[in-house]
Amino acid sequence: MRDWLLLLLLALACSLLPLAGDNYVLRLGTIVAMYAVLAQSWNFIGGLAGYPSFATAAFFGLGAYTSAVLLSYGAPTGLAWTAAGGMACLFAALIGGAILHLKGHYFAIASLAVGEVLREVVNTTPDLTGGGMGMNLPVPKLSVAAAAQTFYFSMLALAALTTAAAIIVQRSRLGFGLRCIQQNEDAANILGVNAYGYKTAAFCLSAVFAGMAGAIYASWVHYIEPPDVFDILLAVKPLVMVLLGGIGTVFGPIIGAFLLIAFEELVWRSFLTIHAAMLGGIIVVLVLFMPNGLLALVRSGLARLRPAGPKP
Amino acid sequence: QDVIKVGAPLPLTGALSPEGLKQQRGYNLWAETANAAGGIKVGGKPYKVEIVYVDYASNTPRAVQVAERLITEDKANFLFAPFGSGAAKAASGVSERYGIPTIAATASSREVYDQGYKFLFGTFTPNETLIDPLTEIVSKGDPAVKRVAILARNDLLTLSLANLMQAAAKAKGLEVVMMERYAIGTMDHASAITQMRGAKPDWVFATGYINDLILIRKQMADQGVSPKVLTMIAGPAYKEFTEATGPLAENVSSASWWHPAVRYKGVDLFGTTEAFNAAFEKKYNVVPDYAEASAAAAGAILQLAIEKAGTLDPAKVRDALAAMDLVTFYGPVKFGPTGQITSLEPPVFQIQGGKPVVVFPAAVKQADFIFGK
Amino acid sequence: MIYLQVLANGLVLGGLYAAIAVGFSLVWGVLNVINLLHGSFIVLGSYVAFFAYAYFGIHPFLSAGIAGAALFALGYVVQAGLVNRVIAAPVLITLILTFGLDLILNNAMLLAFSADYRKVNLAHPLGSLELGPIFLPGDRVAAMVLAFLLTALLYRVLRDSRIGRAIIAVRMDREAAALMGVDVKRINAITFGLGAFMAGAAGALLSIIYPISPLNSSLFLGKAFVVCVLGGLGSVPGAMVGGVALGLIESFGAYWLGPEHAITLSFSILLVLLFVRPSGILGKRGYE
Amino acid sequence: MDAPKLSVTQLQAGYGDVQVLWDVTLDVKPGEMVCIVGSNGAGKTTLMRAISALVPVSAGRIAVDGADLTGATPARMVAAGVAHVPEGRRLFGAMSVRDNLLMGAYLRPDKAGIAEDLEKVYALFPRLAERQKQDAGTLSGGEQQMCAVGRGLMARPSLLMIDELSLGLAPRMVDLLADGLRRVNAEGVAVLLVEQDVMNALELADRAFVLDRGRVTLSGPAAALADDPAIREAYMGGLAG
Amino acid sequence: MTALLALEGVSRRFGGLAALDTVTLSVEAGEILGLIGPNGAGKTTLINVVTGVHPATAGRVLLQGEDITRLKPYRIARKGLARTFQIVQPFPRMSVLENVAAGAVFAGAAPSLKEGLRLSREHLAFTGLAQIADKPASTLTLAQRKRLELAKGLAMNPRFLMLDEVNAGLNSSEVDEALAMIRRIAERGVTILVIEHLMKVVVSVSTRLAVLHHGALIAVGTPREVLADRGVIEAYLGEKYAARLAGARPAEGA
Ligand SMILES: Nc1ncnc2c1ncn2[C@@H]1O[C@H](COP(=O)(O)OP(=O)(O)OP(=O)(O)O)[C@@H](O)[C@H]1O
Ligand SMILES: Nc1ncnc2c1ncn2[C@@H]1O[C@H](COP(=O)(O)OP(=O)(O)OP(=O)(O)O)[C@@H](O)[C@H]1O
Ligand SMILES: [Mg+2]
Ligand SMILES: [Mg+2]
Repeated sequence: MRDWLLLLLLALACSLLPLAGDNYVLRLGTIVAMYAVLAQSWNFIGGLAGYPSFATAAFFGLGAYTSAVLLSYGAPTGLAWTAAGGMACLFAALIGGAILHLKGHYFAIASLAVGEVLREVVNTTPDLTGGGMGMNLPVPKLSVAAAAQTFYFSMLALAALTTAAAIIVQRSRLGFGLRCIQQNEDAANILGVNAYGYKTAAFCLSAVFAGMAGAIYASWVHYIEPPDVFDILLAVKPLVMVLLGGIGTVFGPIIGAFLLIAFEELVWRSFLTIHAAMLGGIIVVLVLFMPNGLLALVRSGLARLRPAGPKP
Repeated sequence: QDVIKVGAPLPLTGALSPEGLKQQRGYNLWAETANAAGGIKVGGKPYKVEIVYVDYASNTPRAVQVAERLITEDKANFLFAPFGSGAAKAASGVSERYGIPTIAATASSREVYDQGYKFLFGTFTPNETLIDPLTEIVSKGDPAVKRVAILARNDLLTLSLANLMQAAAKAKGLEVVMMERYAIGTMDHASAITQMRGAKPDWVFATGYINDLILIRKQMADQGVSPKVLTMIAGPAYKEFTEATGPLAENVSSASWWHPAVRYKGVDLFGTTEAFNAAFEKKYNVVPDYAEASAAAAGAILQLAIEKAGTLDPAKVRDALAAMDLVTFYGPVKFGPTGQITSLEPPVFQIQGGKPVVVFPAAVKQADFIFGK
Repeated sequence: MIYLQVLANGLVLGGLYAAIAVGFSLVWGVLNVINLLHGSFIVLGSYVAFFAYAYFGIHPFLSAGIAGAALFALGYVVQAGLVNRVIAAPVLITLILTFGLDLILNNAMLLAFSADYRKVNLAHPLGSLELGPIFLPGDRVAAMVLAFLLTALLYRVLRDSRIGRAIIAVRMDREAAALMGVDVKRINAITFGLGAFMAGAAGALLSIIYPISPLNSSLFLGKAFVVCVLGGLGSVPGAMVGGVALGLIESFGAYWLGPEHAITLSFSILLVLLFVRPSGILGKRGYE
Repeated sequence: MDAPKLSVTQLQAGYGDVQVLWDVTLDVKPGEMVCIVGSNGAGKTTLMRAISALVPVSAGRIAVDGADLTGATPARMVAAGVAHVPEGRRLFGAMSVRDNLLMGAYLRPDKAGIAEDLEKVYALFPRLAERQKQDAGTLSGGEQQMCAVGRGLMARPSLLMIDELSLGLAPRMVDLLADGLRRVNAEGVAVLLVEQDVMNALELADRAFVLDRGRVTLSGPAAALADDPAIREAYMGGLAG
Repeated sequence: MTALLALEGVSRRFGGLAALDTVTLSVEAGEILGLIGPNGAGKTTLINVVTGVHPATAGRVLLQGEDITRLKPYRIARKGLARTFQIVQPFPRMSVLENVAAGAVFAGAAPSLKEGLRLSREHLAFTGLAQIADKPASTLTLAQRKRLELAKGLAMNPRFLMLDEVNAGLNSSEVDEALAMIRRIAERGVTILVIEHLMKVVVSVSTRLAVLHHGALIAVGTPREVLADRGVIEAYLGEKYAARLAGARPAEGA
């Protein structure tokens, strides 16, 4: 119950942003919401099931291109976005069958390779996707402010939806089973957990929202290129965010997304040519000096608000 | 004192950083020269130029984000588009919506300007203006050149050049014996070159970034592929190319939108091309290349438009740009209906004696085109 | 006949890939650290060779040793001072740590050397060797032979020396190794240092082949990844086999399917291999 | 009188906030075989790990041959002559039996001595000689235990600590190992032993300590403890099995 | 009547090694079958084969006549077959209670998470783990972890429970308590397979004994018969133990 309340409050607070900031702030807000979706998505497979997936970029890119292609054939936006999620989900189910039997690093590499292959596939099908030339999407006929708000609220709604899914999953049999798998898959199997089915479900969950985020993103920037939407950073950053905020928790990914984007923005503003190094420095300091610090801090704070998993 | 703010999203880090740094040099030279001359006069009042640089780390989505930030947060009056066609295309959507005049110094693909935008102007002519004179020179110069092999990087500009080359070659009755694309991030071209060797081309046309072209040149030598004509775009215009390939750079031909050997007498703050070259060499100790010149020209053109409009009002400056018809150190400047410059005649050049020399157009020609054996 | 040339291309390329990957594989397999710094280490090695040649005229074949030693020192310090502190944490933590360190190192190199592409232009290149219809690039082949020699040396060290046994023991069971009297932290640092040594030496050798720039680091890293998984983690012969396999795959793939598909092909083969034989061509089973 | 081989005084240790050992005092004299008896969770493993410096010590003192080694590293302890055969054997699974044994001699510089001791271990456990090329991970449980003990001996220790000598071993194997251990002890190596089969342990040892919830509650000659009705009640369940 | 569980000519190979070699064995409902044999004889492998962890390479496994040889482990678990792991397999960062609840929830014994937790408390009380219900499993001692394995198995509400050295590491008096517990489980109608090297356990609790050696069954029968078998003494017990056992024989079944 507390989770739901928190989510509601958070969503309400975020809906007030347009009153407080200009379009650029809204753009930042949209980016935070987008990364919150991606981090939350990654958390299903990476945090709960413990499978270090780098496929987020693949899902995101697939969603972006699916929606872009549909839109270019004149499909309505809502349909295109939904279809993007469906496509990513279907793809995850198929590819999951092939790579979810791998463990640890091997799974990580395989999931990374999936994104690379997809990117190259897009690159080499210029007739459908424009290949290396990229793809234009119709520009919505909206004023600057209206467009900014539309995409902000779309992304925010998706983030809320993803978080709602996370809450539901965390308290369900599925979430419990995933935690078991994460800690000891053999033992989980022997206790009757359909590990393969559960993992696939988690993988699909992590795909569907990431795919939709890609779709919204594509409409938002209305020009996409393979290197942008299959960018490996789209897979790495959500992971850093989840680690920052607290792995396996409901609100950790959101906190992490907010913190990392905020850090990036700050560093980026203040240091022109060394912002990459500064960001690296922040990451190093976080990992070295507060490996549990920030994580545990957030967690213990959350633990007080939220009973973890099936506790009496 | 009052300032005019020009926002410049640049790839100062990441894969495109060499390009970003070049552009920055051009912009800086313009801004310093303008400020040294007392700034830009707008309706009699002098304004200082301030360029707000933001690095977008060679990441297009970031470039778009930066464009919006420069407009809304930094209150830039005008914008220089980010590097290259892809990013310029993506970012121009933002400036269009805010109605901010934007000059793209390094975007040549037609697709960038075909979007029906009113506030975007570009200082590079369309890609075919590079290809057509080349095919003309080669096909006229040596009728024995019949077989063309094309090796292109699978990227917006480089691929577009290769496609144009393929079409132009066919139109001139040449036989395209090989047309291959290589992926971004290819670390080895040996097999493509083996294939090239098998195709026995008279003319090899390769596109890519400077590192690709250095590698391709080296590996062609490794396998003894030495066609009569070797054209590479866009590396040879840069000093790094000749430095890195040494004697192998000899006779490599190329084309670009500008070359320091061109001679124009402009009405802009630099005046003549020679004066610009001299100012650039004084500041940076090197001869400017086309990207650097184009960036400086973007500034000069913006300045002329502002002075003409006599106001900082974006719509008025935009109209001044659209109506512009004059000569700068960079060349004659007149923008077509899409906003892309139409008045330039890009030079063809060739590395001879370790230096790029212009072989076309006739007006600025320094030497004849040399064919290999 | 043309296939012989393609085969030769693949072997030469494979040798370089092996050199790029061997240190990475060692660190990954033994320390269970995915060292994202590896690409930047290679580039740093290239710069050492570049400046050694530019200012002192030292041939990269010689400066490979210098670059290796310099990088060994850097690697040792990085592991002893930083990575060791979180070595027991879950693998994602060390991954993120090296990610952050790489941002710093790469940014530092950009500032120090700029992103401009440079290359060592040898005053006396070895030229091309023509073996009948096959052209072999002399300097490349020589670099490859050197890389193989260095790798063989590393292999002997790991197999037959006391330190080598300790490195392997630490890989299998840190705590048990400590009970044998092994100073685990020092061995970790040495292992990381050896990985960096190989990176530095490979970078020096690459300096005569590839344009040098900090921007190349992610390319090298990507190749190292693929090679490791192809060949099997943590095994020196595995990295060799994986490197050669990748070289051949790319070479024949580029020839048959066109160069734009070479990379797709290598990733597809990687996926298939992961599916049928997750431990790689030479890897030991049951090792994660 | 000689300094004791090992002396542990008022030792406190644990994991994080959980303290496991409370004021443990214990000693092993040169050439002596001592066993520690206690129900599960008493802290026997923790004690051995603390002596080997695998678990940090929060208070107290550990000395070997009179020299204070509190807070040393595991390597220091090995160098001081203390070898530890850990719970669960912890062999290097993908290494050969021979390499495992050589790892035991990691800190020793004397090549000749190592070769000699290798032969000694093979003589003690002929089965290991037969299997010296085999990967240790593929040995049966009993052979693994022999290998673990052999590895401990390869350090040429003056004190050998063995945690759970017989865990998971077939009865016949236990006999073989016990015989081996007696011979080693007879050559002057002090032994500190943890063993759940209390009767077996007291049969082997000269002296015994009883550990209960992290504290030493009883100590004395093994034979005397074996006859102590309280001990029989608590640890042998009336009947030996 | 068909046996509860029947192995028909079951073999399991690992590369060149036959860890199980054409084993034919049946387990009747209600019995406690002891399984012994030297280290590496194939005892654990037998459990792995039955539970689908390492499916048989030849032969069939029947559960009340139904062929389960090729079923996935989780399906077999849901059919009421539970096991413990010799190398214990807890969920390390979950509490003891949650560990047990997982057994109840996923094997189908509890309809909901909540019900699973309630049931688990009972099992913890039964196995004597109630005081440490909220400790993370990673902090337990080896013996406690083995007990936890048992509790997880029980929570699955099995028909057939396979115990792989759950009593190793217990001293003699602790073993006595454990024996009582096993008997009580059997009284609830659960059929049990015990693997143990502690003769005290095997002798006192088994209604029947089977001996594996090099993957093959070398003896099956009452404990008395089997332990007197020369082959078993040579391969497994050793003379000293045989002697000890002979002395202790009267205690059998006490
Ligand atoms: N890693 C750990 N973290 C926290 N507590 C631990 C850890 N390991 C052991 N403990 C606790 O320390 C106490 C003593 O454990 P120890 O393993 O030393 O007992 P033991 O006497 O060896 O028992 P056994 O006979 O079962 O091996 C137990 O209460 C246990 O729960
Ligand atoms: N996954 C596996 N891969 C290869 N060999 C295996 C595997 N599992 C078991 N073995 C081998 O099969 C044989 C039987 O092993 P198993 O674990 O069944 O023995 P066990 O009778 O349970 O012995 P112990 O009493 O020591 O537990 C052993 O030689 C073992 O090395
Ligand atoms: Mg213990
Ligand atoms: Mg077993």
